Amino acid sequence: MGLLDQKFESSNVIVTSFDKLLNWARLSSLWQMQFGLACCAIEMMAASASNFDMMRFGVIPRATPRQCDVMIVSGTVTLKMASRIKRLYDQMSEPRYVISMGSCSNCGGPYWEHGYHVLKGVDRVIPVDVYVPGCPPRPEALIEGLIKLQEKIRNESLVKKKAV
Amino acid sequence: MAAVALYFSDIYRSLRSIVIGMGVTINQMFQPVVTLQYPIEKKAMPERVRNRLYMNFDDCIGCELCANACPVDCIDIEVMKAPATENLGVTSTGQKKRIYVTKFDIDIAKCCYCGLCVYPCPTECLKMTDVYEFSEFDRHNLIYNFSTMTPSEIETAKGKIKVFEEEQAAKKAAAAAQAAAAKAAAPVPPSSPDPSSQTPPPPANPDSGNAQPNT
Amino acid sequence: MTAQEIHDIIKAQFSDAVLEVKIEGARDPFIKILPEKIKDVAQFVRDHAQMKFDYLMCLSGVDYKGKLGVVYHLYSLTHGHKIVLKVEVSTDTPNVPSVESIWKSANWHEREAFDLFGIHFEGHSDLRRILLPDDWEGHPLRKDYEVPEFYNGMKVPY
Amino acid sequence: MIKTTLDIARTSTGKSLRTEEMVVNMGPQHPSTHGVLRLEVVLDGEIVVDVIPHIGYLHRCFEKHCEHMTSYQQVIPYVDRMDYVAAMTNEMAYVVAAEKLLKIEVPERVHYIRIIMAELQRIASHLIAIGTFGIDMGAFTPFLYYFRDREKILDLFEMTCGARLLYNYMWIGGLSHDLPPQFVEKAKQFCVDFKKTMKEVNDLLNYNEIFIKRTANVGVLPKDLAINYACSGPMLRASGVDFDLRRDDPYTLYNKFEWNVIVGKGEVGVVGDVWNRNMVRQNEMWESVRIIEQALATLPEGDVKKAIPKRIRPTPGDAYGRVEGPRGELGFYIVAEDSVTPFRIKARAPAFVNLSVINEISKGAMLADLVAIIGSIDIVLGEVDR
Amino acid sequence: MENILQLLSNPIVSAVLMALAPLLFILPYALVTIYIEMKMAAHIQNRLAYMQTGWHGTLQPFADILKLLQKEDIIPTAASKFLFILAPYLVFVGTYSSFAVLPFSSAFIGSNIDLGIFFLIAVSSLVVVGLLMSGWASNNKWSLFGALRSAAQIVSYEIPSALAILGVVMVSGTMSTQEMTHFQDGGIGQWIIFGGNLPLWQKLSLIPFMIILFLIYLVSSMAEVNRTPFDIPEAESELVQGYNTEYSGMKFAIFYLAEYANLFLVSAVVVILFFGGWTSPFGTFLSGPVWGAFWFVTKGMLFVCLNIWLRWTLPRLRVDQLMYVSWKVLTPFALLCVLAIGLIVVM
Repeated sequence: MGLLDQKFESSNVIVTSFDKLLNWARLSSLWQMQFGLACCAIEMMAASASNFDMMRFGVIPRATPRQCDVMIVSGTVTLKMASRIKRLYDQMSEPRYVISMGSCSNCGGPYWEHGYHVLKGVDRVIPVDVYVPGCPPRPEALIEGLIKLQEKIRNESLVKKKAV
Repeated sequence: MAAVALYFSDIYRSLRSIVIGMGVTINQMFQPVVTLQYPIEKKAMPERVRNRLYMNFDDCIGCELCANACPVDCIDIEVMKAPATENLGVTSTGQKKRIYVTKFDIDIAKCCYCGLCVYPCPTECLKMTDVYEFSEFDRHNLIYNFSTMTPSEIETAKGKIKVFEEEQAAKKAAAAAQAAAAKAAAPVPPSSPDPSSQTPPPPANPDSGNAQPNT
Repeated sequence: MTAQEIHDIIKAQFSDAVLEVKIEGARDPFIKILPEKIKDVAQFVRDHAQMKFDYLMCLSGVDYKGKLGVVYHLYSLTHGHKIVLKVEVSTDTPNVPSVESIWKSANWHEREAFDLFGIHFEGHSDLRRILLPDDWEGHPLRKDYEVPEFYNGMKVPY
Repeated sequence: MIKTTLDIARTSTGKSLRTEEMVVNMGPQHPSTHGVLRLEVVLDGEIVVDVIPHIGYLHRCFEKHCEHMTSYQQVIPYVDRMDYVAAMTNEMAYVVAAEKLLKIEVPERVHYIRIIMAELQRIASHLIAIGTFGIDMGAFTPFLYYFRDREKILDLFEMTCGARLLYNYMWIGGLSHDLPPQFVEKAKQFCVDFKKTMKEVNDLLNYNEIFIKRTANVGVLPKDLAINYACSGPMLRASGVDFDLRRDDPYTLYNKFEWNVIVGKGEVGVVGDVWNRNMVRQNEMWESVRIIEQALATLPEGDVKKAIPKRIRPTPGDAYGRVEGPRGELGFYIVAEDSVTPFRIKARAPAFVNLSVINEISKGAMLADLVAIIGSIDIVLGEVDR
Repeated sequence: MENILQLLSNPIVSAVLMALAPLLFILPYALVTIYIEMKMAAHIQNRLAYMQTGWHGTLQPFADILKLLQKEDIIPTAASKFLFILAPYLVFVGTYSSFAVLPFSSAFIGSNIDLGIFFLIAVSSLVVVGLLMSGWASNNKWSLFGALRSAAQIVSYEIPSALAILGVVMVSGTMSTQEMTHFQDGGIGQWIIFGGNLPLWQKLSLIPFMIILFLIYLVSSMAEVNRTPFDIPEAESELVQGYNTEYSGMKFAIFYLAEYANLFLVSAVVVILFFGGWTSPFGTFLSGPVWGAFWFVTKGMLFVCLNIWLRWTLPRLRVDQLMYVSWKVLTPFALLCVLAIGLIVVM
């Protein structure tokens, strides 16, 4: 992880407020990985476009996984694509988050039953933080998922040593 | 010479189109923004909007038409035929409930929001709402259990059915014995018009469902 | 040109290749061709001045339960008429001559039919799987296809 | 004689300077592949020597699912998801094929509404196509202008059928809903507003000199090659073939309206280049607006659900129905046996066929041109892989 | 107190302090510019951008930087480690050292050397080395492409930009940036774009050539900072992120910082060369060392905004067209202008 990760033993006022500051930075500058898979990608584009404008939350699409914080898995993950998704996730630098957008990446969606080439849920290859249901979810629903993710980050602690 | 003319006209056209383009963008800069600031302001949803499925369990008669209509099979229903003696109440549309619905799960994560399940429902208990904010940290929370029957209730229901079935069997046996006796007595026995025989009647079929007043 | 006239011309040229024809009552009139002859027929109908079927709309593989079929939907941009050609082969030896050299668009369609049905197109320049990964087993659109339990360590069924 | 670096290199190594071709993998995650297309590009410096497309990263087994449906109606949500940018025209293609199979006649109002929806969808789809094409060219702003206007179309759709992207609106024999009360008014308003944006984007992008320099004479697809590859839609028309299914193989009631087929003329380059493909799309939107305006003005009354069959069980046989989708000829080949389940449905996806030509037209182009060519083909991977 | 003064008077300490001074400008400036760029882009596109952090998202750049600090610093296994680490710093140093010769006001300049503008041309080319290094060391084909394109581009555009500077040097008769600014002191009419403080007929005949030179410099400066329409080294739709594809965390932040610092640098050079540097447009009104700094930064920011405006308007050029513009359009015109200016100045 980054420069400041797990450098402090105990928690005190300074560490806690520092933690809050860092969490604030992380949650308000979630750079999104610019890749789309299927239908949901169009709604993801719509969410980044003028009418919904995810950049209000500091979400900037970046093309390279190295500079991204959040991967929005937007669409059906097929078995052929799954290993690529895994690799992209591995290439992302910590701390990284995953939003699973839409039915398909949640659990295979409409293709769960007979989809011989569909991965039934992206959580089978990478850990997922927030599941946004919908087929495809409205841009607002995606933003709501993002806010959920921000809540999750707000309660994290990066500075303190993790209790093992 | 033509090449020279082309050279200069290229430069001229490039500069001109750049200036025109800059004019368009600067003009747009002073147009009002169109952004909907989502968590603060929300769009009014149109009437027909199709988002999260809602199911009014009180009205469900357990006909399974919605599960059949669903193209992705995300509705999981388990039913038990209630004894004819048991009164399960009526739905708001006035239809008598005859079936215990022990399980009515909608896996909203699989749902494709096509709305095909809404149309065949005879009691209009299934509908698509305008709720779209229901993301979860855990996928299993997206399986919605609509059945209000608790396990103990299911057990009692099972018990009741068992008792009823036994009664029915006994009745039938009695009837059969009677019939045999009657047969022995009379050559032409009257056919027993017992409506609640052991084989359940087919649950409300599509056409009868459509016959309900639903518009 | 009507389907009947097209059939007559083909029949006159390839009397033994035409197996079945259905024009009346069919939604799209079709001519069933002997599989070995399909390439010659295709070449003929494309180059024949009155037919000029220069546009291969669609090439579909079909599993008729026990038999595999290939259906060619042809259209002529010059004359504006269409015809459907069909061939049927057995599941054990599904060999059909490739029409890739006649209509380039058949290239990917035939690869798809090979991928999903296992129909072997003889003379195709690059007959590889197109949609599924190269190490996939089986041909999924056959009616008797069983979904594998695992693929590369990933569980396939729900 | 002055020795050049090359001469020095030659004399020092004893042989000519060796250059090597480089194989670059473009995709499946790449900003300009419009989804999960993977291209294996062989490059000599910046020059493209060979392109090998690999598809199937979004193969969602559409055709297998159709064979498991319990009615023909249930296929429609899956059809929507095939070409998710133009769900309405997909539905249109499917219902045209299914109605041909079932020999259903639908009321006139249904035809009109379908045409309005299909043309609105065509505009929405072209907006994405041109917008993302602009991004490929490095112009980000027109994309957002077009998305802003696309949102208005989506609002119209949402108000009509309740969904923004995947509609399940056209049913076999009819429609799921009649038009809502304010629809006609709002659609008319949209047509008026939209013309302004189109003009603006023409200024900003399509007639921008840099854009023209980037796209004219690039990726030229000759007429005969386009036909042999069975390209369709804007791709075929940009190559100078005057062919549009709406006019030449009419379905529904397109021949009732007055509109033109847009053919690439090669205003700034040669016919069949990337600029023409883009421009055909741009101009088609004007024609779509014309059709919508006419259809709205003469919308007949009627019941849109009258012809919907209660139970669909066709007689055995097969039918191939095709419509002019935004990307080209979209066809469905349906084989039916005596059952409520479709026996086999094959989708003839225009993008699938159009994409197969990429190898031919991108040889010798530069890497940046390759991006332009992909953008101009306007692929939707959901449709390519199905 | 005395100790501190003594320490300050130590030449090494004072040099270090002077060297750090531009950093005090660059860091806040970069944060502000990132904010301005995003907001301007957003409003051009009818949207809002940053809204959630602070009032209208004003704290967003801080959040970005703080977040980048926390990010894992990945060095790919196959990368050439030393060069990979060195590259971003080299890029930043190239830009940063050029700030030494920027006259922020009549009283403040890092180093008022005689060959100021020449130093600037020479040192800012160091950026190329850093970019090449980063592209090569990343062991990524896209990065390599980006680096090579960038090298070709920056080297080509050095020529027209140097020629444009040469024209100005001929008019002002000095290569020192501070002297050049003094030459233009005395209000808007004295700016070099309007011929400087030469006799009237010379001024009038110089104006067209100066405007052309200004455009040439503007275009080539845009190319040197890799911004649209000349952003082919990091062309997102072609090369993913170009040379910085493999960089994450703080190293990427330094690239980011260098890009914005460079943006100000070239804008400042435009201001020094053509628009009077720190001089007030109203002659002696609102002039003085402090006002000078104000004018300098304001004018610089105006050109930064112009750059941003152009970036969000235009598509990107192709690599061969880029070369065409440099060698076949800008260079001949620049040569012509230099020739003409030489004739006018000599006469």
